[in-house]
Amino acid sequence: MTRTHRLQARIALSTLSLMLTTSACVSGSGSQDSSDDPIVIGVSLPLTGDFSEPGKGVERGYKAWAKIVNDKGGLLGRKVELKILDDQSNADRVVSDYEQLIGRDEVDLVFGPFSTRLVVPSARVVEEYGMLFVEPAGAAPEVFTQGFENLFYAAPAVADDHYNHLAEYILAMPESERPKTVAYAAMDDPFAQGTAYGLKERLQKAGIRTVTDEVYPPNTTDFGNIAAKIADSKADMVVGGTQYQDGVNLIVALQQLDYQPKMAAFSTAPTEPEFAKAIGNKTEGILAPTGYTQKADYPSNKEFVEKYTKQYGKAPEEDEANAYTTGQVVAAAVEAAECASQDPDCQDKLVKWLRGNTVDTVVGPLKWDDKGRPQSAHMIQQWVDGEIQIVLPDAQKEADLVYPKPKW
Amino acid sequence: MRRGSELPSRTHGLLHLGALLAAVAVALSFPSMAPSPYEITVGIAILNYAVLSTSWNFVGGFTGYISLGHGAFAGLGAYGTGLLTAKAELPPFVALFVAAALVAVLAVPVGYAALRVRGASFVIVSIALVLIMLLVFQSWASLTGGSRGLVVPRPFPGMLRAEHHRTFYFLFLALLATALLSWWVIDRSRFGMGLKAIREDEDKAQSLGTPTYTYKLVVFVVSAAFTALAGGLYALWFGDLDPVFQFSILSGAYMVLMALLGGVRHLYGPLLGAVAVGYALEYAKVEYGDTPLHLVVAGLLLFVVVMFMPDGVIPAAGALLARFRRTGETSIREVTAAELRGRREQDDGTEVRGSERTTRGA
Amino acid sequence: MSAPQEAPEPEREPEPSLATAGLTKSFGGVTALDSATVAFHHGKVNALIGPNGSGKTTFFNCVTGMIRPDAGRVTYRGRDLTGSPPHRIARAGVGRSFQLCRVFPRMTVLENLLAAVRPGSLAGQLARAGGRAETERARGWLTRMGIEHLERAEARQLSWGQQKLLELAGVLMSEPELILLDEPAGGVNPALIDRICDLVRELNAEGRTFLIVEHNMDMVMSLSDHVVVFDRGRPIAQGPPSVIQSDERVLGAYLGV
Amino acid sequence: MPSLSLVFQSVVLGVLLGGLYALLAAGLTLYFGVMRVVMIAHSAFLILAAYLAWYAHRETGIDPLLTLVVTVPLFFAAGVAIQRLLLTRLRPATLTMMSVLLTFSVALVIEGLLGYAFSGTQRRIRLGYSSASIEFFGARVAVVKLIAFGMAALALLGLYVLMKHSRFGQALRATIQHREAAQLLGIDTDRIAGYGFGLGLATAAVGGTALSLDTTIYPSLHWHWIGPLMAIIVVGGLGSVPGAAIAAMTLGMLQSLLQLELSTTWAQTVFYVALFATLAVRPQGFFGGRLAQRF
Repeated sequence: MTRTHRLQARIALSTLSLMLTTSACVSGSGSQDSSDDPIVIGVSLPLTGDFSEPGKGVERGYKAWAKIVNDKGGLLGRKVELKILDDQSNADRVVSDYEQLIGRDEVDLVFGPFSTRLVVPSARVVEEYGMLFVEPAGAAPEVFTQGFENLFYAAPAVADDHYNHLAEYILAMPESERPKTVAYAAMDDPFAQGTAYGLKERLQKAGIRTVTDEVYPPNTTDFGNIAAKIADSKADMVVGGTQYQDGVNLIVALQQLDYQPKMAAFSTAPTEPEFAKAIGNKTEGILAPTGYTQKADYPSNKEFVEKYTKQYGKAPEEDEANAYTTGQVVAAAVEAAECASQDPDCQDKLVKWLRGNTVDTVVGPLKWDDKGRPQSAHMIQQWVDGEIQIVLPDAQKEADLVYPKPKW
Repeated sequence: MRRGSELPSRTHGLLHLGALLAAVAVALSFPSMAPSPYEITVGIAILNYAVLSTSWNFVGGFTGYISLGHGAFAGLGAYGTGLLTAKAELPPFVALFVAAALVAVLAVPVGYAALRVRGASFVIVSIALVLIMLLVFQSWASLTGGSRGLVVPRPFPGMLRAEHHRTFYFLFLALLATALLSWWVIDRSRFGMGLKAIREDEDKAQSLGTPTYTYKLVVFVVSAAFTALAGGLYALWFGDLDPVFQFSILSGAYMVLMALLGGVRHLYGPLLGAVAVGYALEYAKVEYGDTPLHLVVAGLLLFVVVMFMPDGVIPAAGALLARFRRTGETSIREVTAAELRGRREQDDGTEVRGSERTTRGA
Repeated sequence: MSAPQEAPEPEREPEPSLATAGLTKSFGGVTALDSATVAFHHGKVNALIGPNGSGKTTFFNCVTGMIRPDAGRVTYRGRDLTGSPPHRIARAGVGRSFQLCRVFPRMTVLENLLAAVRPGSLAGQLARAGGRAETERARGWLTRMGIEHLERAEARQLSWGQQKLLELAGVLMSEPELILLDEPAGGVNPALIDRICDLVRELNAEGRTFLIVEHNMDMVMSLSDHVVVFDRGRPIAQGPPSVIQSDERVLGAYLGV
Repeated sequence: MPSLSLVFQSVVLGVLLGGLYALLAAGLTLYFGVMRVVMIAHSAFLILAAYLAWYAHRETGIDPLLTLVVTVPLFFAAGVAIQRLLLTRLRPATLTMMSVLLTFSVALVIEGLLGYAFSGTQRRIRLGYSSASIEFFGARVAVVKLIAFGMAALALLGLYVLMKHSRFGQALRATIQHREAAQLLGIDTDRIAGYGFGLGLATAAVGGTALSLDTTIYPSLHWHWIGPLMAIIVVGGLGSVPGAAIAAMTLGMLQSLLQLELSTTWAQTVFYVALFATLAVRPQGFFGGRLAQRF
């Protein structure tokens, strides 16, 4: 047993030295503010793990924003510099990332992460350090009911409002022509469910019957049973609260059953560039809400699309645009408040300014209510003649909404 | 065990005590040495790992039963504490202990199903437990909030974040100390001797009169309760719960990896493993951020530990040390070829005996 | 069924120790124990012999609770133990060794013995293992086996023979009245066999009953007071060694006639 | 109340799903039978095979079914290698526990490497006949699901014939039932155990290809397969291939029917409810082999 004892002593010692190294190693940097230093902006993004694909899109949007700003001379005469950490799509990590960015790296500003699931915990950290939190991805209703005072969502509308234009369109139809029954299927995810249930609430209120309402976990890969239930209900309309791949799978499963609704709306998936190929080009008549279009003629959008395309060799999508919008919103506040630092007064000024002003962005002019909800609406797009085109609202439409939809 | 009572000299005991005191001193002064709250959160994360893997080691270390599902108990402790605070409006720290007690109660039927039969079924049940809890907590959204998550009210409203971290650092430290102390008490007790006998040879232990099933069940429940306490404390500290993160097989696997790496037969093994793995994770994140290779690294590490040093680094280091010392231990061995053969048969024979084992109720 | 030999009765009726009635166990289609009814004598050295596959080990496992019989009863000194779990049977005073010696390989020799101590109360459970009294008792047994100098070695470092002695010491530490030994001479050199025989005699003289399964006929015949012969899962003969040695059925069973 | 046609549709879907479960559970049972090993990495190899099929299809456009020509022998060899090079080196006394950790680590490595190579994005093979279906007594059955079921059924049939009617099969069954007895009969049980492992992993190759035809794949998907599969082999009785197949069909069907009334998530719990019920009531399994008794 002698050996065991000596060993335990050794272990205790090595533990000690390890802990010392930890503290020695993680201390270190820490910068003094001066007007020549770049403005450092901290971000945590899911660059690996379940949300890595959209996470990388958001990263590209942020980087494009920083490049465009720096090419024009920076903010307040200072260059901007992004410090991006990977949170591995994990809530523990996202919180420790923002702790690190704010506490150890002493960044001047922060941008939000991706995915509603990660927005709420990270918003809490940032809120408790009293910093402005503009985020590109937390659209679910829960984000805005936590009592955050420094949070702003940098997109046209929260999830529940995505289908507002479509709901108005349906309710404006003569009652005999309206779809009378609807089948809903939504992924168990605050954002995806939010979009479908926002529409459901409005349609139900108008007396349009819900005949099926399915919620499936994000890991669902086989949609045979869900599709069977929807097809069996023979609903006039199907609404999918979907992300990308589950939307594709659901549509393919519905097509396998030869289910032909008069109207079919799915969030996110139909606006992705890969969509048409993924479902074998049987896209006719599928509807989808979108917060962004490359064709929008807001002045900053033309610049964004052009420079982004030059930088990345392809046009930006919604994730990129929302990230870019976040940058624009923060930049507007910084220029108005003429400061960018962790100093509570400065952060306070930034928040106050955004509360009371409208910001012009690539998704149009944005203003927020006192909970940080943006006050605009999403456009509705439809696949018409093999191309996705804006059909609602009338002011922006590129084509007429086709109803009832042709067979797929 | 009569560890220490017959040492040729007392110096080793003193050295041990001194090192322990020094470690405690460092642990206690760490928050005031930390340059920013971030370092304290890293400290908390590592302490949390240490409590979890030490709790795991009540089952893994003593009985040799490897549970991959302890993440479920941590998640249940977290959700239990969160729900009791948020919905039943219990005071946070009352909720913490009530939740741990409830998890302990739940561990009884789980243990009943898992431990009644030996070996493989235990592992299967432990993994299944995580997966089923994930499904239940996702589906039962009206109670748990489902994928929208659950917000746990702050136990100390109005406390500044840095102060909040500091407080929880000491709470975690206290929990770790309690867990280590409990492990130590069991380790040197007759109960612990019985458990270790189960680890070595369950049939043999039972034939000597140890009520193996009861012993396993008791220690399983104790382990679950400590794990739930760690999970609950984490919930109070962290504030946001999401089933996907609370009920993850990976977190259970990390507990195993840490304990195994440090050495399951030693009091400080899991703690050491937690410090090493926790520190490595943090370091890897800061240095090599954004590749999914951390899974590969964790997998390879587990692989190396299982294949080459199943007793952990402490005995591996000890063996290395012994090789330098070259003590006269070989003199005990007087093995003949026939005896070697016999021993090999003995090993193979495990299966024969296994084939005649039966399931045993309480 | 059970056809006990009309062996010459001993002067006094022996007190029954372990006894079974109609004990049956089959694995799949193979019947390992076929309604075995047998009784052993208290205070004596009993032996159980029979060809390979005659059900001896299954019998051991059934009476010690390691496997549950399909039918039949097991009693020990009149107390019904059928279906009891092994630790209850151990606590009733029945200790056993295993066919291929089993010790706790990664525990020290002393710990191997301390693990056999059975605390009663909760406080006793949590009390420190290896108190003065039980350590002294453990050392007593180690000394008796002649392996006291190895007390702090891990059991796996011991030689095969030493492990056999350690296993016996462990069983004795659990204070059994009846000790079941499964092939105590298996794989052991002649000197050690003599040693084990001496130990059995001494311990028997001190009042412990033995039931030994053994292939070494010299050992069985020299050591035992009462021999039971198994074939195809049931006893075919029983009696003192002298009678068994000349029993035709026994010879038949062994030679496969 | 769901309509009759919907119930029938669900039964058909349940059978199709159960077939795949049966094949994969058969593999898991083989490992357990020959080595008493719970092979956690089974489903990780399943996903690996699906990725290989997807990758080959994306790069060259060949039909995913053709990848079987490569993956089946490859996986067989990998199975033999895992058994011979890794598992036999573990200490017999702790084999059951340590093998779980070992195969767990293999699963982690596979998942990590897949994530590294192909990112976490969900993938799906696009086939010309992806959305085609045929009518079957009023139920609509997707062609791809039928093909997947057909593959599973053929592979299971092949396994059955191999185990029942070949010398190797006899040796394998003997090894599963009683290793020592098999050794006494002159069977080289080490070699047989290696082949048994290879065979088990080959089922993952077939299953993975079948899976890739109709569903999305992503690196961490294997966790959602291993749970149900482990439940199936316990319910079916550890070590019994027919038991596993029956349990797979039953539970697959139950899951499909439960989805009529419950949400997808609740329906998935049927596997675990069955698992716990089995262990509490009848630990040796319901259809099963005598093997389970011993553990």
